[in-house]
Amino acid sequence: MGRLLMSGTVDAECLMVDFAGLRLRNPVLAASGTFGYGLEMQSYVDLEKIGGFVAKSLTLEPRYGNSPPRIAEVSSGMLNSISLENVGVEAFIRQKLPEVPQEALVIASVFGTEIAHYVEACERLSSEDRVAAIEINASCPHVKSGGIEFGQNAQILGKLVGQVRSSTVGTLLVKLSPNVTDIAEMARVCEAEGADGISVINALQALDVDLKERRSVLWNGLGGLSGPAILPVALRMVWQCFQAVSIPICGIGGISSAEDALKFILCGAQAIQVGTANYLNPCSTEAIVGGLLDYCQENRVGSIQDLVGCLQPPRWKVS
Amino acid sequence: MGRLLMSGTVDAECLMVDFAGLRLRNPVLAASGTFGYGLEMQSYVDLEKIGGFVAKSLTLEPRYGNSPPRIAEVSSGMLNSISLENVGVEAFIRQKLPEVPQEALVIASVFGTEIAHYVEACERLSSEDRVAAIEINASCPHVKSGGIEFGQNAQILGKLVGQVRSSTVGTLLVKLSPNVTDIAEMARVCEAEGADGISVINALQALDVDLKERRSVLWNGLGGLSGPAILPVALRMVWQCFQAVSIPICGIGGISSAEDALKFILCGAQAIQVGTANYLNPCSTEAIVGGLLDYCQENRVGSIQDLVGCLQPPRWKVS
Amino acid sequence: MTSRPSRTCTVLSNESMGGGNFCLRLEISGEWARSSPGQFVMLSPVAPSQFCFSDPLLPRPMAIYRTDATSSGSGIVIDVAYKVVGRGTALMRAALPGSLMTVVGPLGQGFTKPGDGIGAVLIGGGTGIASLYEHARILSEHCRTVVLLGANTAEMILGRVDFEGLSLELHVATEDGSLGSHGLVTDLLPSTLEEMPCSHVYACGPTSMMREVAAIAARRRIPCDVSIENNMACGIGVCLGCAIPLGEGKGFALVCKDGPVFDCRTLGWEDC
Amino acid sequence: MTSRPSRTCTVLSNESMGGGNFCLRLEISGEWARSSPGQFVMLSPVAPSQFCFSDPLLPRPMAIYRTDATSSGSGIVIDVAYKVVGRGTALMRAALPGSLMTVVGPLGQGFTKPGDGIGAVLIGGGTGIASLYEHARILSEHCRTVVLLGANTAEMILGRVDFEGLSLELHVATEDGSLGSHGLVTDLLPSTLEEMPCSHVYACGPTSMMREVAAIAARRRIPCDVSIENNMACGIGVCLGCAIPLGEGKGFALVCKDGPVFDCRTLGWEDC
Ligand SMILES: Cc1cc2nc3c(=O)[nH]c(=O)nc-3n(C[C@H](O)[C@H](O)[C@H](O)COP(=O)(O)OP(=O)(O)OC[C@H]3O[C@@H](n4cnc5c(N)ncnc54)[C@H](O)[C@@H]3O)c2cc1C
Ligand SMILES: Cc1cc2nc3c(=O)[nH]c(=O)nc-3n(C[C@H](O)[C@H](O)[C@H](O)COP(=O)(O)OP(=O)(O)OC[C@H]3O[C@@H](n4cnc5c(N)ncnc54)[C@H](O)[C@@H]3O)c2cc1C
Ligand SMILES: Cc1cc2nc3c(=O)[nH]c(=O)nc-3n(C[C@H](O)[C@H](O)[C@H](O)COP(=O)(O)O)c2cc1C
Ligand SMILES: Cc1cc2nc3c(=O)[nH]c(=O)nc-3n(C[C@H](O)[C@H](O)[C@H](O)COP(=O)(O)O)c2cc1C
Ligand code: FES
Ligand code: FES
Repeated sequence: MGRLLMSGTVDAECLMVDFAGLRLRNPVLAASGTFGYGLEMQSYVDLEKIGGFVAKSLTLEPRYGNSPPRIAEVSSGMLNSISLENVGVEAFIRQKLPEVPQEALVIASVFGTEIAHYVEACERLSSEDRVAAIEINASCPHVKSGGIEFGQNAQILGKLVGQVRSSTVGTLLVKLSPNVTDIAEMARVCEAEGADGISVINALQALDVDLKERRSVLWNGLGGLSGPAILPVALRMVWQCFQAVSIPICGIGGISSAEDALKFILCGAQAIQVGTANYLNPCSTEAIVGGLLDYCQENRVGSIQDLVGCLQPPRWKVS
Repeated sequence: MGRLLMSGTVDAECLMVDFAGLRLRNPVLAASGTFGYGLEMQSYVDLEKIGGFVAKSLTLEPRYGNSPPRIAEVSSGMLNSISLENVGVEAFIRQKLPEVPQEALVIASVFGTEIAHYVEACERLSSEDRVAAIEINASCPHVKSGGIEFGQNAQILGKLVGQVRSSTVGTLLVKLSPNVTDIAEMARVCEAEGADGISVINALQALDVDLKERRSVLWNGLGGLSGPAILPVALRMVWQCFQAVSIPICGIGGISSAEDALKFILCGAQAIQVGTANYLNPCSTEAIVGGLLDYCQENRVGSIQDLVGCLQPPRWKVS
Repeated sequence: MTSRPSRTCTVLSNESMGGGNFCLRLEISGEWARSSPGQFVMLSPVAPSQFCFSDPLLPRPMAIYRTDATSSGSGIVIDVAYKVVGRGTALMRAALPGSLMTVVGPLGQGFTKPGDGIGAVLIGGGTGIASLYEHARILSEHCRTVVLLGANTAEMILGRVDFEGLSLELHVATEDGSLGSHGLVTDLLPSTLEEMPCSHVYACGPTSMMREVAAIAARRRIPCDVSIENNMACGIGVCLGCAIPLGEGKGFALVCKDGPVFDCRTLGWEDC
Repeated sequence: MTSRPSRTCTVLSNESMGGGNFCLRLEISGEWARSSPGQFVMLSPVAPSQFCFSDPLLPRPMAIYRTDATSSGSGIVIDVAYKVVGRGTALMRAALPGSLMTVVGPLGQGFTKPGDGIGAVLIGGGTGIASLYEHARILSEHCRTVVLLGANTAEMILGRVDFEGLSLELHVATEDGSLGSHGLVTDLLPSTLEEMPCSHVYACGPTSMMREVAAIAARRRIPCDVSIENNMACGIGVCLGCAIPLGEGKGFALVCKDGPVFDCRTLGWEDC
C-alpha cells in the first residue's frame, strides 16, 4: 500500500491537508457506499480534483444485498438497508482498481461479521499499491454478539481494531457507529489500538413505516438514516471525538455544501466525507472543493488546516 | 394525585386509550417544554379536546435558563438549550395548576441534577389532585457523574427510578434519553424499578456552528435536536422498547401529523406526544386528534388501541 | 377559548418596495383580533397542508407593517414589509399572488401610548422601520410626530414613500449621503430632542442603534420604547427560545410575549 | 471526463395534459448527450443553489417523454409527462415558467431495436406511457407499429393526442369503458399479436400489467422489453438502492443502470 503524494500545479496549496499519513490534495473525500467504486462517478466528477474517495465497503467474498425496498426518503434524509452487497475484495482489486485514474486517491472500506474476515480482507488489500488507506466499517453487526454492531461495544471494537492493525501495513482508519452512548470512548479505543484516524459518523439506526402496508418502508426492517437530518448529531460527535483523541478525524454526516464541510473542520475534522449529497447532485464533491477554495480566498485562509478544531468556546465559557 | 377518568359524550370512543393507569380521551398529548404550563396554549387549543399535556419540566426551586441564543433552526429540525428554566414546583402548584381547565389532563414533568431533588419534587407533586401523572425527565446531566445524563447510565437510571417510585403515589412515567447505545436496556431498567410507563424519546444531543462567528449557534454549546429530522430514530427506539418491555410507551419525536402519530402507534406506542410541531402550528395537537379520528373512521378502526404494536414483520421475515 | 388559531392566508401581492425590500400583502379571512402598532405575526411561507413546515421548519416573526380592510369587508388585509436574508424570507419572496401561507397573530406587546402626548419621536433603521409605520400613522393624528429613518442608501429606506404620505415630520439619514443627512440616524436624535417637546421616544432597528437611542433618551429622562428582534420558534411564549437578559441576576424576558416592545430601562443592554 | 454533469434547466411551461397528468417543458442549455427512447432523467424541482435539496431531498426519476430543439438552436428541450402522487411531483406541479430545476441525464438503458423490424407492439398504462412515446415515434417511421394504451378513463390516458399525431395504429382500453374497449389494456394484446407479425413487444406500466405482458409474449416466443419503475436515490448506479431481484439465487439488477428497460426474461417476476 503506497502513501501517495498528491501534487500538481493546479492544486490549491491552501486546501492541502495531511491526514493520517496521507497527503491529500484537499480535505474532500466521497463516503463509502455513495460513490460506487469510483468508476461510476467519472462522468460527473474529476476524480483527480477531489481529495479522494472511499469505495463501497468490501467483504472477503462477493455478496448480494437485501431485497427491495432498500431505500426510502424521510424529512431531510434517507433510510437505506443496502446491507452487504459488494463485488468482494478480489474483484475489487482485479476489476475495479486498475480502472481508477492514477491520480485518484482510493481508500478501501472493509467490513465483515467476524473479526477474522476483516483481518483477511485488510491483509489482502494492504498489499495493493493503489489502496492509499483502509477504512474499517464498524457499523456492522457482530454475529457472535447477536446483532450488536462492532462499533457499539468498546471491547469488541478494541479487539477488532487491534487485530486489523497488525494485519494492515499502511494507513488504517476506523469508521465509528453513531449508535452509542459515548462516542469519545470508542474514539479512544481506536487510538489506543493503533488506528491512524477515525471516520465519524456512519448512518444512524432508524425506522420508518409505510402506513398503508403497516410495515417498515424497508424490506430489512431497520435501516440507516443519512443526509442533512443527521448533520447536527454528526457535528456533535466529531467535536466530542476531537476533545478525546489526538489522531485525525474525518467528519461525515449530512455534508452537502462547503459551509457544511467548514463546520466539521472547525469542530475538529482534518478531512470530510460527502455521502448522501452525491445522490442529490453527483457533482457535489467537486462543488464543495470549489466552495472551500472560495472560502479560503475570501477569508485569507493560508491553509485550511489552520481551521481544524478552531471552534470558539461557547459564549458562556468566555463571558 | 388522582387517576382521572375522562368522559364526555362528544369524545370519540375509538380514540380512547388506557395508558399507564390513566384513561385518556385520546392518545395525543403535548410534550414537555413545548406547551408551556398549558395556560399559554388556551387561545389555540381546546385543552379538553386533546389527551392531555406534559407541562414544562420543573425543578424544586425556580430556575433561570441559559443566555441567548437558545434556539436555532437546522434541516427539518431545531436545536435548543433552554436548559433548566422553569417556575419551580411550588409556583406551578400555586399559580399554574389552578388555572388549568378542570377537564384538561395535566402531567407534571420533573428534573434535577441530583436524585434527592427529583424525589422531593415528586413527593410534592404527587400530593396534588390535578396532577394525573408525573414524568421524570432523565435527559438531565447527573452532576455527580460529571455531566453524563441520568438516562445514559443504566445503573444511575435504575437508582433514580427506584427512589422516585417510592416517593410517587400515582402514575410514574420515565422519559428516556435517546443518546444511548441500547435504549431497550434503559426501558427494562425502568420497568424493573416500577415505572408505570416510558416516554420515548427526548431530543438528540447535537451541535451546529455559526460559520461567521466560528462558534456554536447556541450560547450553551451543545443542544437538543428535535423535529421531523429525528422521527425515524424515535420510531426505531419506540419499536425496540416495545420488543423489550410490557409497560406502556408514549412515543415522541418529530410528530407533526396524524400519519406520524399512527406510525408510532403501530410501532408500539400507546400514546404519543407532540413537541416541536406545537411551534410550527400551535393547533397541531388538536389537528392530530382530528386526523386520527378521520383515520379510524375511514379504516373502520373500532379502537385505536387495536393498532398498538401492529407493525407487520419486515418482508424478509415473512417470505 | 381557541380565539387565535393559526390561519391560512392568501397572498394578494408580493412587490418590491425598492432597495431590496418587499411587501407581502396577505388576506386573512374570518375573525382576526385587532392588532396594535408594534405587534407581529408568525408567518410560514407555506400552506398549512400536510406537506407543510419541513422547509423552512419554523415560522418567521414579521412585524405587521400595515392593516387594511378587505374588498369583501370580512376578514382583514395585512402587509408585511421584509428583506430577504435567508431561507425563510427567500421563500416568501418566491410566493406568487394566489398562493397560500400560514399566519398566527397578532402577537406580543405593542408600543405604549405617549404619556401626555405633547410630541413623539420615532426612530427606525433597516427592516425595523416596518414596526413603526402603523404607530407613526396613528400618533401623527394625535400629536406632533417626528420620524427619523436611516439606512445605507436612500433607496434602502424601507417604506419612505408611505411615511411621506403621513402628516408628520420626516428626517432621513443615509450612510452614503445619498439622501438627507450623511451618517447614522442616531446622529439626528439629540438635535431633534433639543428642538421639540417630546414625551416618548420609540425605536426599532439594529441593536447597536437601539442601545444608542436608549442611552440618549435616558440622559434626557424621556421614556423610550424599543422593539427587539430575536430568533423565535413559537412566537407565543411556550418554547422560551426568544429570551433576552434583563440584566445581572434579573433573569430573562420573552421577546414574543413580554415584547417585542420593551421599556428600554427594563433590558440588560450589556448582554444584548 | 465529466461529461454528464448535473445541470440547471429552466421551466418553459408546465401544463395540464388532462386526466391529472401534466407536462413539464424544460430547456437545458449547453451540451446534452442525445437520449435514446426509454432513458430517463433525475429531476429535482429546485435550483441547484445552496438552498437546494432539503425538500424533497432526493431527485425523482422521470422518463424523457419527448425532446425538442430549443428556439436558439443550442441546448435542448425536454418534456416530462407526470402525475402528482407525492411531495416531489407536487413541487413539480407548483413550478412556474421561468423557475429553475436541476436535472441529471440522460440515464439508463433504453429500448432495444426490434430484431427484423417486421412489426412492433407497444403497450402502456398509467404514467408508464411516458416512456413509450419517443420509441413509438421512431419505430413508426421504420415498421408497422401498434400502440395499446390503457387507463381508468379516457381522459386519463397520458398523451393520447400526441400518439394520435403519429402514423401508427392506436388502440385504447379504459376500465370504465369511456373510450375504446372496456377493460384492461392487456386484454387487447393476444388478439393484436394474433393479427399481425410482430418481432418485439415493449411494455411500460404497473408491475401487474407488465407481468401479464411478459407472460403473453413468452408464450408466443416474442422478445419483450419492459421498463421497470423503482424508488431511486442516485439514478447513476452508486447507491444500489434501486435493485430488483433477478430470480432465486441470481442476485439483483440495478434499475437505473442495467435498466430501466429489461428483457423481460432476465427478471425474477415472482419477486417483483
Ligand atoms: C418581532 C419581530 C419582528 C420582525 N419584523 C420583521 C419585519 O417586519 N421585516 C423583516 O424583514 N424582518 C423582520 N424581523 C426579522 C425576521 O424575523 C428575520 O429576518 C427572519 O426570521 C429571517 O429569516 P430567514 O429564514 O430569511 O433567515 P435565516 O436563515 O433564519 O437567518 C438569516 C440570518 O438572519 C439572522 N436572523 C434570523 N432571524 C433573526 C431575527 N429574528 N432577528 C435578527 N436576526 C435574525 C440569522 O441569525 C442569520 O444570520 C422581525 C423579527 C422579530 C423578532
Ligand atoms: C425510470 C423511471 C421513470 C419514471 N418516469 C415517470 C414519468 O415519466 N412520469 C411519472 O409521472 N412518473 C414516472 N416515474 C415514477 C416517478 O418517479 C414517481 O412517481 C415519483 O418519484 C414520485 O415522487 P413523489 O415525490 O411525487 O412521490 P413520493 O412521495 O416519493 O411517493 C408517493 C408514492 O409513490 C410511490 N413511488 C415513489 N416513487 C416511485 C417509483 N419510482 N415507482 C413506483 N412508485 C413510486 C411511493 O412508494 C409512494 O407510495 C418514473 C420512475 C422511474 C423509476
Ligand atoms: C445507500 C447508502 C449506502 C451506504 N453504504 C455504506 C458502506 O457500504 N460502508 C460504509 O462505511 N458506509 C456506508 N454508508 C454510510 C455513508 O458512508 C455515510 O457514513 C453516511 O451516509 C452518513 O453520511 P451522509 O449523511 O453524508 O450520507 C452508506 C450510506 C448510504 C446512504
Ligand atoms: C425548546 C424545547 C424545550 C424542551 N424542554 C423540555 C423539557 O423541559 N422537558 C422535557 O422532558 N423535554 C423537553 N423538550 C423535549 C421535547 O419534549 C421532546 O421530547 C423532543 O423535542 C422531541 O420531540 P419533538 O421532535 O416532537 O419536538 C424540549 C424540546 C424543545 C424543542
Ligand atoms: S418564541 Fe417561543 S417563547 Fe418566545
Ligand atoms: S438509484 Fe442508485 S443505484 Fe440505482
